[in-house]
Amino acid sequence: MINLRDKGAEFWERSNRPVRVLTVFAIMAVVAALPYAGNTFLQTPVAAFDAVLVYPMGMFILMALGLNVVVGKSGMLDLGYVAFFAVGAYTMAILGTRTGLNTWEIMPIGIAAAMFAGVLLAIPTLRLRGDYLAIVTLGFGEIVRVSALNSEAIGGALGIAGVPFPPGLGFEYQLLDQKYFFWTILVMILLVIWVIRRLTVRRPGRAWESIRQDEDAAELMGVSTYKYKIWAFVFGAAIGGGAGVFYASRSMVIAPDNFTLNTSILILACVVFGGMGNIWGVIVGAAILGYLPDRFRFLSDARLLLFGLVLVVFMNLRPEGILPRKKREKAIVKKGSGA
Amino acid sequence: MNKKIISGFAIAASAALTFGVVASTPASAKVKEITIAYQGPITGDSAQTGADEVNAAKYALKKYNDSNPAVKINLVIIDDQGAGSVALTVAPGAAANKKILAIVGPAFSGATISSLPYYKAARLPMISPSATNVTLTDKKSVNYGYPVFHRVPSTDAFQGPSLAKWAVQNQKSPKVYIVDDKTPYATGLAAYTKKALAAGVWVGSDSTPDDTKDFAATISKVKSTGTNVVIYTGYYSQAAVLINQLRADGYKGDFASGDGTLGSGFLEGAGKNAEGVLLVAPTVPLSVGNPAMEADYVKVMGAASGEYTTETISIVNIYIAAVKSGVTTRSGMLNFINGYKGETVAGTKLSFDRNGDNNGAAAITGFIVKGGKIVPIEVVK
Amino acid sequence: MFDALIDQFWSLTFSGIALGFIYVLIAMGYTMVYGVLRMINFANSEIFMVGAFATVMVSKYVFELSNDAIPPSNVKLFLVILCCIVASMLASALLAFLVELVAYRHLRNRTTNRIAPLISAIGIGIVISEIVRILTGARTQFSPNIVPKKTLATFQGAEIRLDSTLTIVAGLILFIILDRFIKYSRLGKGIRAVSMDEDSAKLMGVNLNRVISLTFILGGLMTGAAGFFYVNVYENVKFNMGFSLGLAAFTAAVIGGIGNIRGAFFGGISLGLVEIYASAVIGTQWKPVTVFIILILILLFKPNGIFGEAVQRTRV
Amino acid sequence: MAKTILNLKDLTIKFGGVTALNSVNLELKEGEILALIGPNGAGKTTVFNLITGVYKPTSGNVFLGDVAIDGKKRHHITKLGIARTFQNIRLFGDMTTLENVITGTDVRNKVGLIGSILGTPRSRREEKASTAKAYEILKFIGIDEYADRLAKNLPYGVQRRLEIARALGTEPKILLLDEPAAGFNPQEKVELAAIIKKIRDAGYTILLIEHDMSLIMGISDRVVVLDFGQKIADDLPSVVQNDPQVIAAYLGVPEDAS
Repeated sequence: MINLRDKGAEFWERSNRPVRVLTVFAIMAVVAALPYAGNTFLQTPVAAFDAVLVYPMGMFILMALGLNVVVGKSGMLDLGYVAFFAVGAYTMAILGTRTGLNTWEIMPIGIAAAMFAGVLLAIPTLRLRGDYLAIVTLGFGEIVRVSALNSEAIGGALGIAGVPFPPGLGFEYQLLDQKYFFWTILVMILLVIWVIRRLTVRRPGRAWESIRQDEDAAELMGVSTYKYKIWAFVFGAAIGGGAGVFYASRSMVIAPDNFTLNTSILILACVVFGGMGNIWGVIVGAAILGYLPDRFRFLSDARLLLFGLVLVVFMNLRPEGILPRKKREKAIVKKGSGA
Repeated sequence: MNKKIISGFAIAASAALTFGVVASTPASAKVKEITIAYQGPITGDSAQTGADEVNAAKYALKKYNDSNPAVKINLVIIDDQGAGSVALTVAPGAAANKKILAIVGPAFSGATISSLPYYKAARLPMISPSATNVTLTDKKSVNYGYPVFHRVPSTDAFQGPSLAKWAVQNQKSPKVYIVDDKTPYATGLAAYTKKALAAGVWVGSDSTPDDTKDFAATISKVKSTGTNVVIYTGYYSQAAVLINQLRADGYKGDFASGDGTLGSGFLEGAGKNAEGVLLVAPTVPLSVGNPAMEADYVKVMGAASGEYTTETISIVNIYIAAVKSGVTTRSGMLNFINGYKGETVAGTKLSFDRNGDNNGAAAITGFIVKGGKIVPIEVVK
Repeated sequence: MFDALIDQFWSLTFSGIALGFIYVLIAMGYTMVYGVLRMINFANSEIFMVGAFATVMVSKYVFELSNDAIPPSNVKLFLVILCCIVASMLASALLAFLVELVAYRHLRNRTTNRIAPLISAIGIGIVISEIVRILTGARTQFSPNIVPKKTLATFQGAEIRLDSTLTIVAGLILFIILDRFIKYSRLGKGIRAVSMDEDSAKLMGVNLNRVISLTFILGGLMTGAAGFFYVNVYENVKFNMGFSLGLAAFTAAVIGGIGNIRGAFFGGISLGLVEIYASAVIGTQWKPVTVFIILILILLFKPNGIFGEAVQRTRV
Repeated sequence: MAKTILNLKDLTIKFGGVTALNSVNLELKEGEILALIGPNGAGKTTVFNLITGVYKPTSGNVFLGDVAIDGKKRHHITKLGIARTFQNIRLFGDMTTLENVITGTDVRNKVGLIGSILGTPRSRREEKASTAKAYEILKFIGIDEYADRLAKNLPYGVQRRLEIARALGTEPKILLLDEPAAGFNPQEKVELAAIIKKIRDAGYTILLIEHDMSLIMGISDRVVVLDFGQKIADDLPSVVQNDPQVIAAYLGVPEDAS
C-alpha cells in the first residue's frame, strides 16, 4: 500500500519555503471553507454538516491530539481520557452558570482543573505497567462520570443546562450556523499542533519517544521516566480539559451521559486508526471516525455495525493506521552546526 | 426504513443548507408534501421506546396518507439514541432543515434539554409523547421549553403524588422503599413520589443504574427495613428484573411503578410475579384506551402497540389537522398547536397551556395487574 | 448505614459468591487470552452475551419453556440444564475461535503495535452486539425459568436457593476441570509454555497458532458457561448486557493478577462480594466507584495483582 | 596510584533463595580499563545492574567517589556519571542514530516542558549544543555516516557501536560496556579495541564485561573474575590468565580439585 506519510514528507522536503507556505495556506483555506461545503457530497443527512464539523469532528481531533501524546508518543494506554474532557466541561458549566466569568476566562481554570485531575491520577498509577494502567484509567473515567451522576449538587443525571455561550470576539457565535465555532476550534487545533510539534523535536519529545520504545533503557540513559510520563499525562489532560470547556460552552447543556467510556474508546480508536504517534495521521483518523457515523446516519439501524466492521477490516489492512509513524530515515532535529 | 423518504430528505436537506440561504416555502405556492420529524432513540440502549413511538407515528401517517389527501405528510426519523450528547449533533440539523415543520418528540427529557436551544432558535415546534421532566415546562428553569416545547403526558410532579397514593393502598401501615434507575426521568419521579409520602412512611431509597443485574444489595435493604411497599420509578425491563428477584428472595409486599413500566414488556418479563402490581400513568395504553384502534393497529402494523402509542398517534393527529387546515410553515404550525383543542385517541381532552403542558393531562390513571393484564381501575387524584 | 449489611449478611454473602462465580468464569476468557497473547480480549464481553442468548434460545425454542409454565423437574430439568449449558459453551467457544481468527491472527503477525488488535477486538465486539441487536431487538429479552428458584435450606436466616447453588457448585467444578486441564494435559502444557516464553515455546515445537486458538476456545467455553449461569440466576438478556459484566470480570482478573487463572478465581469471588457489600452499605449507584477505588488501591500495593502474574515480564 | 572512582563494598544480592552475588568487593580506579570476566551465570551483568540501580543490593554498598549510589533512582545514577550499554542491544529503534545519541545528551540539559514549548533562548541553546555534541560523538566513534538512519535499520556492528555512542552522550565518568564485542568477527574486534582505548584516552574510566580473552588481554589494565557470584581473582591480565582457580572455573573443574 502507498505510504501516504512518506509521500507527503517527500513533497515537504523537496519544496522550498515559498511552496511550503503556499501549501499550508492552501490547505488552511480549504479546511476553513468546510462549513460552506454542506451541500456537496460531504453532506451529512439528519445532522447539520456545520455542527458535525464542530462535534464530533473538531472535538475528536482536539481530544485525539491530546490522547496521542499519552498513547502514541509515550506509549501509555489510557482508556479514561474522557475524564479530563468531563472535568473541563463541568468546570465550564459550574463556573459559567454560577459566576459571571465567561468562557475565555474559565478556559485556563478548566485546563488547570483537568491538569490537576491528571496529576491526581498519574502520581499513584503511572508506576503501573501498560495493561494495568489501561484498567485503572478506565476506572478513573467511570469514577468521574458516576460521581457526577450521583452528585445532585452538580445536576445529577440531568446535568447542567444554560451554560453560557462564549462571548463573541468581534463576531457573534450562532446556534444555527456553527462556522464560528468551527473556526475557533480550528484555531485551538492549530495551537495544539504547534505546541506538540515543538515538543516533539525537542527534549520532551525525545524523552517520550524513548519511554515508548524502551522504558528501562530510557531510564538508564538518564531520562526521568516517571516525571516525563506524568508530564505526558498532564499535557494530554490539559488538551482534554480545554476541549471540554469549549464543548460545554458550545453545547449549553452537559450531562454525565456525554462522558461515557464509549467516548474514551472512540477517541482511542481515532488515534490508532489514524496512526499512533503521528499527529497528521491522528487528525485524519479523528476526522474520519467523527464524520463517518453521521455521514451514514441514513443507514440508521446498521450504522454502528458498519462502524465496527470498518474498525476490524481497516485495522487488519493497515495495523499502523492511515498515516503511520515516521518510517523515513531523517532526523527531525536540525542538523548540527558544530559537526 | 423507507429509503425513499431518506434519500428525498437528503436532497431536501442539502438544498436547505446551501450557504444557509433558505427561502421558506411561500404560502401561496401549491404544497404537495409536508415533512414532520420524529426524534427519539432508534439505536442504543433505549431503542425500544423509539421503535414503539416510530411505529405509532407511521401508523397514524399511513392512515392519513392512504386516504389520498391533497397534501401528503412525510416522516423523517432523527435518531438521538435517547442521549443528550447525540441530540446535540442531530438537533442543529433538524433545526436548519426548513422542510421539517414540526417534531414528534423528543422521546426523552435529557435529549429534549440538549435539543431545546436549537429548536427555540429555529422556532421549530415540538410535541413530546413521553418527556415528563418537570423543568421542561417550568418557567423558572433554564430548561424551560417555551415557546416551542409541548407535551401530551402530564409531568412527574403530577405522577409522583398519584404514585405515592396508589402504591400504599393495600397497606394499613405502609413502609415504602423507593428505587430509581439514575435516569433523569426516574430520579425526578422518585423525588416527587418521596415528597408526597406521609411522614414516617418512607423508609429508604436506592439508585440502581439501568445496567444493574444483581439487586441483592437493594433487596437486603428492603428486607432489613421491613418494607411492605417497593416503588420502582424506572423503566419496565429493569422493573421486571427487580420484581423477579424480590419475589425469588421471598419478598411478599406490594410493588408499584410509574408509566415507565406500563406496557406488555413488563408483563412478559415479570410473568406471574406481575400479578397484583400497582401502576400509575398519565396515560392509558392504546389497548385499554381505544381497543378498536388497537385491533386496527395490529392489523396494519402486524404487531401490538407499544409504549406511548396513544400519545404519539394523538400528536401526529394534531399535525395532520394542522396540515388539513392549510398550515405550511413552522410559525403557522406553532400557532395551530397553541390554539388546538381536541382529544387524544384515548378520548381524553388535549390542549396546551402557555408553558406547553397538556391541559387535559392531569388525570393520572391507576392500574392493577390482574390475570396477566394491566387493568385500569380509576383516576388517582 | 450498616443495617442492611449486618441484618442480611449471609444472604448478601451467598448472592455475592454466586455473582462472583459468574465473574470467575468470564474472567477466564480474559485472563487466559492475556496469558498467551499479552493482550486484552475486548470482545470477550460479547462472547459472554452470545453465550447467554444461546441458553435463552434453547430453553425457549427447543424445550419451549415459558415464563408462566411450571419449571421442568427431575430428568427433564437435568436434560434442559445440560443442553442449555452445552449450547452456551459451544456458541461462545465458536465465537471466541472466530474472534481470534478475524481480529487477532492476521494482526499478530503483521504488527508489534499492541493497541491495533485492541481496536480490532473492540470493532468486532461492536459488530457482534449490533448483529444481536438487529436480530433480537433492542429490548431486554426475558428468559423462561429454567432451574426453579426453590429454597434448599436456610442458613442464619439466609435462603440458599437452588439456582445460585447450581452456579456455585457447577462453576467450581468447571474451574477445577480447567485448572487441571491446563496443568496436566499436553495442550494445557502448550498453553503454559507459550505464556511463559513465546519464542522458546516455538523452538520446542509448540504450534503457536493452535495453542492460541485453543486458548480462545477454552476461554470461550468458560465464558459461555457463565452465560448460562447468568441467565439461570437473573433470567434476562440484552444485546448490550456484556459491557458491564465484562468490565467487572476484567477487573476481577486484574485484581487477582491477570494471566493467572487462580488469581482470577480469587478476584472474581472477592469482587462479587465487595460489589454486593458495598452496594448494601453506600448505595448501588456508587458501586463502580467503590470497585475501581479498591482496584486502584490493590494495584498500588500489589502492582501485579494480589497473586501476581503467572509470568513476570523479564526486565533488563 | 590513581584514585578510586567506583567502589563496590561487600555487595550481596539474593533472588528468592538464590544468592546471585556474594559479598563482592571491587574498586575501579580513575582512567583504567577494568575487565569483568567469568563463566555464564557468574553474575557479571548483575554487577552492572546493581551499579546502575536496576537492582537494589540485599546488602553492601556502591560508592561513586564518596557518595553511596545504591538505592538511588536509575536516571539519577546516570546523571551522577555512570552510563552503560546492553548485552542484548536496546537502542531506540524508531529513532535515528543521531537522535539516539541526543537522547543520551539530554541528561545534561536543564530545559523542561514549558521552556521547550516557549522555545526559550536556553532551550534553543541546549538543543543546538546537544546536536553538535552528538555529532561529535558519532564522529569520535566513527559512525557519523549513519547519523540519519533509523537505529533499527543499522548493520549489527554499527548498532553495537551506537550503544556506546549513546552512553557517551550522557557524559559519564564511568562507562559500563556489557559484551560490546558479542557477535563481532576478529577484524571488528580489533576496531572495537581501538575505539575502547580511544575512549579511555579521552578521559573516561571503563568497566567492561567480555568473553573474548584476546580482546581483554589486549586492552584491559586489570581483570576481575567472578564465579558463582564470588570474586575469585583480581589482578593484572597476565597474572589472572595463569591463575589455576580461574582456569578451573572456566574449564569447569570442581573447585576442590584445583
